[in-house]
Amino acid sequence: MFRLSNSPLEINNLHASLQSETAGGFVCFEGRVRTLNEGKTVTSLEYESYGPLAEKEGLRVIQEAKEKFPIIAASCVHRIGHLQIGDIAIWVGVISQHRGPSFEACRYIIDEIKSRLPIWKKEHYQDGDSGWINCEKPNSSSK
Amino acid sequence: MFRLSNSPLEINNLHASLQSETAGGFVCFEGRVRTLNEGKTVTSLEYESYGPLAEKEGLRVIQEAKEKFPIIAASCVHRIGHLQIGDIAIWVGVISQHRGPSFEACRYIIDEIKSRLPIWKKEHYQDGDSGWINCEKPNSSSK
Amino acid sequence: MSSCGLKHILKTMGEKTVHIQYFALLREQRKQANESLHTNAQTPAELYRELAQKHPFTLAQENLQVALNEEFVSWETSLSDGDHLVFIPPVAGG
Amino acid sequence: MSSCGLKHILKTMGEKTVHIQYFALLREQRKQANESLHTNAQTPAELYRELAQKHPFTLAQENLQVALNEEFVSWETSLSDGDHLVFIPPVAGG
Repeated sequence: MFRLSNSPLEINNLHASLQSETAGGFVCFEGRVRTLNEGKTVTSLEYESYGPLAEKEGLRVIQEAKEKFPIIAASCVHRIGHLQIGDIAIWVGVISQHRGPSFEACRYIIDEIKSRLPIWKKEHYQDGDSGWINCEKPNSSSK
Repeated sequence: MFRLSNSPLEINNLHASLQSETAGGFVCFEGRVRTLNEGKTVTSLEYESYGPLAEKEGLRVIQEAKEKFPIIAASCVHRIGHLQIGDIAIWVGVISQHRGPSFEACRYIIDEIKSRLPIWKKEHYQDGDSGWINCEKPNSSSK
Repeated sequence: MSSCGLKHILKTMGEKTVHIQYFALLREQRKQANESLHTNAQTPAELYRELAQKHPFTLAQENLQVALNEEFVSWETSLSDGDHLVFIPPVAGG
Repeated sequence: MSSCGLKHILKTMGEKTVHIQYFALLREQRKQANESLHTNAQTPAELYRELAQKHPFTLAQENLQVALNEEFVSWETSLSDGDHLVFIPPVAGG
């Protein structure tokens, strides 16, 4: 399961959805908004996405994880909208019979989702500045 | 933080205890009691521990993880006593600035705890049999 | 000549209508989230060059990806009338 | 001779009192969780050999670890009067 969410992630429901009598291991990853990024103090941030393609690509990543690793199930929800420090931006959970595949699949999913899904992050800084991550550094002409 | 617990693990409290404004990643592992182990149907199990040494060694593992990986904090609680299918036997949680060290430290902690702490597991099977894991297979004279 | 007839002739000449959606930095630089336009561009690469001449886009094509009708495609894919395009700035999910 | 005097002589001869705690399979095979006993064993290795002759232990020493006064130690550590020992069967936490 993969989806985008405009409201705070309901971690307890996500956790409860990954149950199986044959699961001996559960691994989850939470990406949280942190106050410091590359030396600047972040006050809040916005995630924007191209929804239809992000959801297709997210499902493809989950499907790939199931093919690559012997896992029972995997879920991921990515938050969209305006987030504050400490808010959960992404949640990935995996269950498997043994623990190794859950760790490997969880890491695979977060790595692929970060690099492949059409989702963008704008950070707002304490000094009043703001910027789209990865978009403004490569050619700094825009700032 | 490391401790042993005779009562069901309070996952929400454990999760809430790992908060930091500088944490961008949280990884947790849950070991759960599964119904099948090496082809036998498990109905329940018991964990027994040599408490004082298990707690010292558990704390050492957490400390090692903090020295080996750039993490902010790590916690682990191991359940002791009689557990049913689906119950959580162990919970490990780690927070760090970036996600890599949380994954690596979480995996390190669970691997070391499983192999080093004086904790023993007795499985009860559907066929009425039972056995101490790792104790009766090496020299099968006992069964 | 009816407008239908004109549309037919324009299409024969290679002109088509495409729908573009803008996100993140491109949306801010274009100052709008979407537009439909007539173009003679044969490929997304040609279309982006055309747009970059009219708008203050700072991202070079090699820093972008392109999606056509909700799927990632190559920059040299042929455009058709009615296509839906998204130029995808460097992503930063998670 | 008072019992204190006897204890002194026995200690001089190498005898000591040690406290042993049993867990898991060893506890079941010993049919008790702990005991205190007098022994001339100089090391945990000697003590385990002594015990294995009296009780139906199925685990060989090489499958065990030993803890002395709440710390893992080598099998050749010297035992002292009053030591607390635990023979640690193969572990299976997590």
